[in-house]
Amino acid sequence: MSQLPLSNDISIVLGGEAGQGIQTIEQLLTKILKLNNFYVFATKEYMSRVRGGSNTTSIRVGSHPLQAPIERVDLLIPLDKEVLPRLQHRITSQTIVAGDMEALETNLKIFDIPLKKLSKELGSEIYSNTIALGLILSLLKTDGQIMEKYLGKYFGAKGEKLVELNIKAAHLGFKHGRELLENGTVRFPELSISDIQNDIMINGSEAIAMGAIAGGCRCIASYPMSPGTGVITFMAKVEHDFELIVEQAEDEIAAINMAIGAWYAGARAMVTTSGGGFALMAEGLSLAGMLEMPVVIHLAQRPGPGTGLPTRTEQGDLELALYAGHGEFPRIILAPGSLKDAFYITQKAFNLADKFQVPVIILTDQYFVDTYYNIPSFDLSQIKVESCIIEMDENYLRYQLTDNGISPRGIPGKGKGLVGVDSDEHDEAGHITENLELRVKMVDKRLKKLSLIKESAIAAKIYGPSDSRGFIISWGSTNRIVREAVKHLGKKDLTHIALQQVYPLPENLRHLLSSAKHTIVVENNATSQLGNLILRETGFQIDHKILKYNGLPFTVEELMHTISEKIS
Amino acid sequence: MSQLPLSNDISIVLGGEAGQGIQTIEQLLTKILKLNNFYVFATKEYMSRVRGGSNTTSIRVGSHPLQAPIERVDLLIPLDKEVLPRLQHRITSQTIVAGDMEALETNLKIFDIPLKKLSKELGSEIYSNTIALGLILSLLKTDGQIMEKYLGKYFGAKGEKLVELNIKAAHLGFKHGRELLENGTVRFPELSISDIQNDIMINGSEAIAMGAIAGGCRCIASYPMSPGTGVITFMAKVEHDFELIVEQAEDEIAAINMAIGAWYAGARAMVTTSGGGFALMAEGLSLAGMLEMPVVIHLAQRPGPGTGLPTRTEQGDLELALYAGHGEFPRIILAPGSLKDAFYITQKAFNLADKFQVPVIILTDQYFVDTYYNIPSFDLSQIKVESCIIEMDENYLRYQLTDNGISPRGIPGKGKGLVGVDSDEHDEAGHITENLELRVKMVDKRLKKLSLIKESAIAAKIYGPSDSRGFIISWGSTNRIVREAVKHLGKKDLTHIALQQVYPLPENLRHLLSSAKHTIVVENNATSQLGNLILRETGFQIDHKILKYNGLPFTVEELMHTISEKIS
Amino acid sequence: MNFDIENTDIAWCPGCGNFGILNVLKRALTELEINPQKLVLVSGIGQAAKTPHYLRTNFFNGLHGRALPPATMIKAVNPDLKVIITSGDGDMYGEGGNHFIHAIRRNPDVTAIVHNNMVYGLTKGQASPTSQVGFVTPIQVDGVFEEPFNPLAVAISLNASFVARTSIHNLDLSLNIFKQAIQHKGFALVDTFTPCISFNKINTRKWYEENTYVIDDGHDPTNRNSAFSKACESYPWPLGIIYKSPTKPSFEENLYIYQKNNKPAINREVQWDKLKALIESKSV
Amino acid sequence: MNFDIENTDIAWCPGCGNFGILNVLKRALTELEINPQKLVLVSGIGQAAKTPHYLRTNFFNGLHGRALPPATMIKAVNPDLKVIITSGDGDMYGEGGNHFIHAIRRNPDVTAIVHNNMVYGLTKGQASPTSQVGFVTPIQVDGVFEEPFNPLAVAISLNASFVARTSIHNLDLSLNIFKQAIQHKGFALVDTFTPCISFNKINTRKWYEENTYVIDDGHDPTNRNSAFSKACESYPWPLGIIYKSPTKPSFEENLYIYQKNNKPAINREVQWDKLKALIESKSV
Ligand SMILES: Cc1ncc(C[n+]2csc(CCOP(=O)(O)OP(=O)(O)O)c2C)c(N)n1
Ligand SMILES: Cc1ncc(C[n+]2csc(CCOP(=O)(O)OP(=O)(O)O)c2C)c(N)n1
Ligand code: SF4
Ligand code: SF4
Ligand SMILES: [Mg+2]
Ligand SMILES: [Mg+2]
Repeated sequence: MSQLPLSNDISIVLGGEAGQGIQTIEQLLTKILKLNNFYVFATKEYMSRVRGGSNTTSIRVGSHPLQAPIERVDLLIPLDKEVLPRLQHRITSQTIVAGDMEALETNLKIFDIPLKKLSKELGSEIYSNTIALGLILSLLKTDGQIMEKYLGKYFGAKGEKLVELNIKAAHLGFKHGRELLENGTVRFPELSISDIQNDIMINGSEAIAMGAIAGGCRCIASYPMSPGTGVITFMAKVEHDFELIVEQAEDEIAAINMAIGAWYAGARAMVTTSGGGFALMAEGLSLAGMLEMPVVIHLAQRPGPGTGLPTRTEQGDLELALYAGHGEFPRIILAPGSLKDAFYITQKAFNLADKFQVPVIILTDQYFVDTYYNIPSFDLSQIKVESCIIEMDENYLRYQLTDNGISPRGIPGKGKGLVGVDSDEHDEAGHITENLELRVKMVDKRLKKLSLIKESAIAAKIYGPSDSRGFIISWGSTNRIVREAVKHLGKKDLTHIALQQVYPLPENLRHLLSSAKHTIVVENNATSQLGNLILRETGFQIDHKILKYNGLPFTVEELMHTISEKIS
Repeated sequence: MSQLPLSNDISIVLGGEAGQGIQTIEQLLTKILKLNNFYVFATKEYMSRVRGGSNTTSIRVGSHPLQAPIERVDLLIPLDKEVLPRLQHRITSQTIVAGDMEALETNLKIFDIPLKKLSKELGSEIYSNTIALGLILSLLKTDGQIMEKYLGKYFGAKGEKLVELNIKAAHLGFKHGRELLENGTVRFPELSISDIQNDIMINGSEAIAMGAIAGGCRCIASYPMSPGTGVITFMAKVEHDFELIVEQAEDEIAAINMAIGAWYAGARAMVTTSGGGFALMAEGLSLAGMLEMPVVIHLAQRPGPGTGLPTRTEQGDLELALYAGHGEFPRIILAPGSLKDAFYITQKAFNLADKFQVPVIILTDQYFVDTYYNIPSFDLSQIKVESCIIEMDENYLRYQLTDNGISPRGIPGKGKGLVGVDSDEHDEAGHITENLELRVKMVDKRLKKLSLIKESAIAAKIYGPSDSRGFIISWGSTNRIVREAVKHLGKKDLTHIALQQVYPLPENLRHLLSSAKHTIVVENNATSQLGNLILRETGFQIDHKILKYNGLPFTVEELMHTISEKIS
Repeated sequence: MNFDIENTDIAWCPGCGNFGILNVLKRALTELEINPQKLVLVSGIGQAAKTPHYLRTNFFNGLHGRALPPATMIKAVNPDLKVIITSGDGDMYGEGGNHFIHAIRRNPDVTAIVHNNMVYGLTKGQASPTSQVGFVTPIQVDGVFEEPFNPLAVAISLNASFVARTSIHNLDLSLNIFKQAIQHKGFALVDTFTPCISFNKINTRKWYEENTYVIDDGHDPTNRNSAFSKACESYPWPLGIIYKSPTKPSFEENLYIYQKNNKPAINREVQWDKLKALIESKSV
Repeated sequence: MNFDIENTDIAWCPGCGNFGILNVLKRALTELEINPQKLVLVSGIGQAAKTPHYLRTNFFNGLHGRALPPATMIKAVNPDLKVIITSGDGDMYGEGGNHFIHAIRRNPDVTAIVHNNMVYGLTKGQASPTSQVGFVTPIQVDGVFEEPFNPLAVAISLNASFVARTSIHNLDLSLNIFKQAIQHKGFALVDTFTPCISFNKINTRKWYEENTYVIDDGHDPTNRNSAFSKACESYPWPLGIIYKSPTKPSFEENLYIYQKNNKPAINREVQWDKLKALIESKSV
């Protein structure tokens, strides 16, 4: 695959075994780069094992916002001998590989940095990583002071001795880097800096979790499942501050039923899971449909079927999200495309659930939750918790038949009424009924809400004119990757439609499609589930499908390539 | 609603509380009518309670095959005072109502048959039902001898005394009937008879269960859930004769996993359930997809969402069946339209599952499983158990990559090989893999099977010319009702397409649609799930939808009416 | 306190033991002066699970087998509510078996009244986990052969905080036990024998009368070993409070949010300042 | 019998207790002369559940929590196979809790070896049902407070037919118990303590050594009450065969099809004549 030429960003890849500490270098590196006022983007791919295996983190550093992975590797730091063979297809003559030649057992031409030896000189092998860190930071011409300061802070808790040795190690690497720069063997473009002092750096899980907290979420019940677990873990970490109830359920069935119970009693609640766990929640989803109970579900997709590839990515559960649960009832499916949007959309998910009394599913995936980059801090002044809970009077009826299908929602103990909810078909008071005329009214009531929901669908982002010859459509995590690819391609007649709500489809998508000529859909799955949905919902048949399902996200270059093919 | 005029069939409705013995009269009546060489059709609607409530059985008797319910009631026998108000909308001036005026507390003009009083004269109230039976049989001008003989057989086991009294009771009713006939107050058309001596009379559950046995099913594991339970109950009844393993699982999750285990080890197996139970099986369905393990699932639909209306009917789980389970894998969905087809299609389901190593879902519904009528006996010579299990050699690989995606299936202990299956993505030997190129090959392998599956899809039944102006499309249990309605309408330019396989859609449907002008879909649900599927799969947009979702099946008259409206 | 509800068409068979349970429950609630507005009855699906429809109070009638998870969380987010579960033997020990185990481990302050009729009533007579060996049904045509589920023994093995059995033929005992269970802090299980007159012709009211006895004061419900051996008794089956584990904190008490402050979770608000600080902390 | 498999990249952390279990299992199978072609290893998902990939035999590696239902039916349709389940504590007692209960009630002739490391290993360190009180994890930030699940006590309360515990630091005991469990007819549970060196820094190999003891011959495993009290012991935890219920028929033996004839179900054919007769019987 042809690679995006080196422009004003530099791509660094760290590779090694699980447990070898790449995560530490990654964290230090990205933080320090950001402190240097560079834009940073990091994404990882890893095997399903706790130790060993071969994992990589790809980091982009640049002078403008970066939000997508690329194929090109400018600087590769392999910490283990598996890395080089695995990344072979991404290494070109332009790639700088620096590492411990002895440990890597390679005969590729690489810059030998005897990490182990140098580290031992400091008294132990554990400083190898910090040396590598220093090396990278110097090759990127960052400020040694900032590095030193941050290392001091980071290792501070572990004692002065460690701080000192790590700083020494970093400077050792820094020195090696400077030599490479000075003798001209390594030459990266000069990156200009911007003031991104106040930018925050978070990953997808954190964006979702913070959005949930901002959405008034008070309770999360879940069963661990990669890649959904990050959200509950983050919420557990901050549960004291935010007075959350964080409960690990015995299984996913319990989790969804707990969350529904919490909403019934008046607390906003969510669950987080992956495809297999969500499949187990299908009956509970239908329960929420029948009870007209709000509930928010974060579904972080991974490749299936079955256990599939637990630590990889895929957009393969859209149809499951769309149709899970028996019987007919409305739902909302959101799919944030950027970290910023993930925060606001998750926040909004709670308000939507509350307003329409339906389940709201937030679809992300492993790529999305594990990826991070810097973005401006969130503006809390533009959001609020819009609770629709009412104070009940004596004659309160939970399922009162209303014009728009929405019945005011009371909670037990608030006011004089009583709240009865029932999974059987029920009357207005929530009591079981076999009156078949009432059945029809209740079905109509539930389904009627869909038209209101449609009206408030989150509009797709449109990049380009609405009368383009070509439209390229993407959803969720793939949006930013397509965005960058399309930008680089620079075709005038190509408009990108980036969906952040996949069901019901937003009006602006329908509108654009009504005059579209040439369409391409890009999806991280094998069967084009969004394409199918668009066809089903609008009758519009997509011309071309760009699909990927090997467990990895798209890269910018790959998309530039395949998109060019499809539009030529 | 206008009613179908009385032609050569008579419609009888029995109504009463649960536990009042309508089931007994129904059984006796339909059997005796069949022995009189009349065609018989019976369907019931009942409340979700063991005693009390108000239930009805509708029986059609005629001189030609009857396979659909009608609105018209020619003879109504209410055994309880709830019946008349509930059936009010179906009673016309033509309807003959006969019953115990005192018990019914009605002021409708009815033929008073003092059942209770007459019965008491025989020594007990329990003979009321038999008196009513005799009454009906005489109004239909059946043979008293046949009645007598059958009653003798039926009550035989309970002792001579009871036989005698019941025969006496029946004759009492018979006499009353004859009086009504003789004084000309009741006049039904003369029904001609056919030789249907060898016809069998079964309901939907029995057709499915017998089809499964004929399909080589050796094991059924299920958790009770109406209306799916009938199939396992029938299989339990005959388990000794057919050497079946019939297991009530602790929940539906166990059931599907047990069935998958049975297939793995070499026994054909099935589960039977309804929507809520099927929702719980979604993860297991995905497991079957990943393991490429055959499995047969009978999903008898009832109105949802949630617990819904447990004893009513709906075609509301098509989309659930289509998309349940995370990840992407092929499946087959069958929806028999007649009892005859239910037997052959279920039999075939096991061969299809075995051949393609995919889950096969048989979609029926409460209406279908509880309805019975007479049909010619099955021809066992045209079916066989086509097992695809091979004897393994030493180098056996369960997931050998082949051209058509199907890997020969071995079972443990048969031959020299070993059988490894894994819900993770796996290599050819079934071992867990994280090789992402192999991942792609395995996805392609699994999905590739879909084209073979498409080729062997069961063709839709086509009634009418292929170049009609109008096409009316139905699926599953609704087929026969639409069939009769269309027949009565007698429009030349209207062709009926009756689907018995809904996924993948058969070629002949695609073909017909490619030139279709005016299309109507008829479905027993609120959102037109088949219409959506057709749009998604063929891009063809159905013009009109006739939908019903009050928990009852369509009736012939109702369809004649709505279809006329749509085509006029 | 009036828990009566008007114009209700009760779907149970005349003579069903569930009527007795309903009445005793109403009486217990009335005598304990529980406010219907602060009470939530939670149930799954089955004949027993219809109980909440026949009382005037808040109710959550969820899915078959799934009464405990919502009940646990209803109580957790609003500890001011009284939460009582009415469930069947299939609902609680069959489909709901996993929640039964883990709810006991959590020990939420809720009361579970299990209408144990040793059969699946609503679905017309299949075996339940508590059906006795030999019980013949339309599915178990040769009779049940699985070891019957002994809810008391299992609950004791999980160190449940309150484990009792009653039989609805004994109304006084039932009232007494219901009241104690409702007042108990923590998870209280009351396995309640009750006849299903339509589908269980073996374990009838008479059978329960003849095959149960009320345990006497000699039994020490705080001794786990002797409680276990009591729980394993059968023919006759013991009735009474079999086990009470030494005061255990409830699930809600263990939750961090209630440690300093007992304001129900539902009345708490987003901590905007802390959130702002949290977000900003991500800038380094 | 050679159960070794070549070229396998074992995904466990170096030093994980699972290696010990794998080796002891291989040795037990070899010593018992079990034919790999007639053996099926069944597992769910988790680190423990990967075991079947590291032996040369048939295997069914299904879903998380769902090892027992397929195992039960594999054995039922072909009793000629030996069926062994390798599962984790989360797999078996958490997600799979309901199957655990009901499989014990059925008593299929299978052996369940539970790698009990008191933690969720594969998903990186959350509490499992057997995690001890106070165990701090990324989700249980204030430490576990739920009553730990005691698999032995629960199994005994369900009258399981064979209940044992071993700890992999004691290889001889483990071998001995594995062998007895595999030879036992009926459901055999072997809860096996094993260290997760990556995520459980409390219950280490050393901890297991210090906090367990091997029960002596004085213990009568056929006495349910004393077995229960033994099972409830902790600090130190007893190792050995805790309970064996008096010979109970297995699930397969109870099935009607094997009552007269032990031909495996998989070798039986459609009874066409009987089917014809059945169909024809519907003509009246
Ligand atoms: C998922 C699911 N499976 C099965 C059913 C059908 N079902 C309803 S109630 C019931 C069992 C009822 O038995 P029990 O809980 O003992 O209550 P009872 O009617 O005896 O009071 C079953 C199997 C269901 N509603 N949902
Ligand atoms: C339905 C479902 N939920 C969750 C998971 C994620 N998951 C995989 S293994 C596991 C727990 C592992 O713990 P344990 O069973 O104790 O095994 P260990 O790894 O400790 O050996 C979980 C939660 C899954 N695969 N499927
Ligand atoms: S079927 Fe049994 S449990 Fe149900 S209402 Fe009737 S008697 Fe009661
Ligand atoms: S994480 Fe724990 S259980 Fe898993 S392999 Fe490593 S040490 Fe073993
Ligand atoms: Mg019951
Ligand atoms: Mg574990």
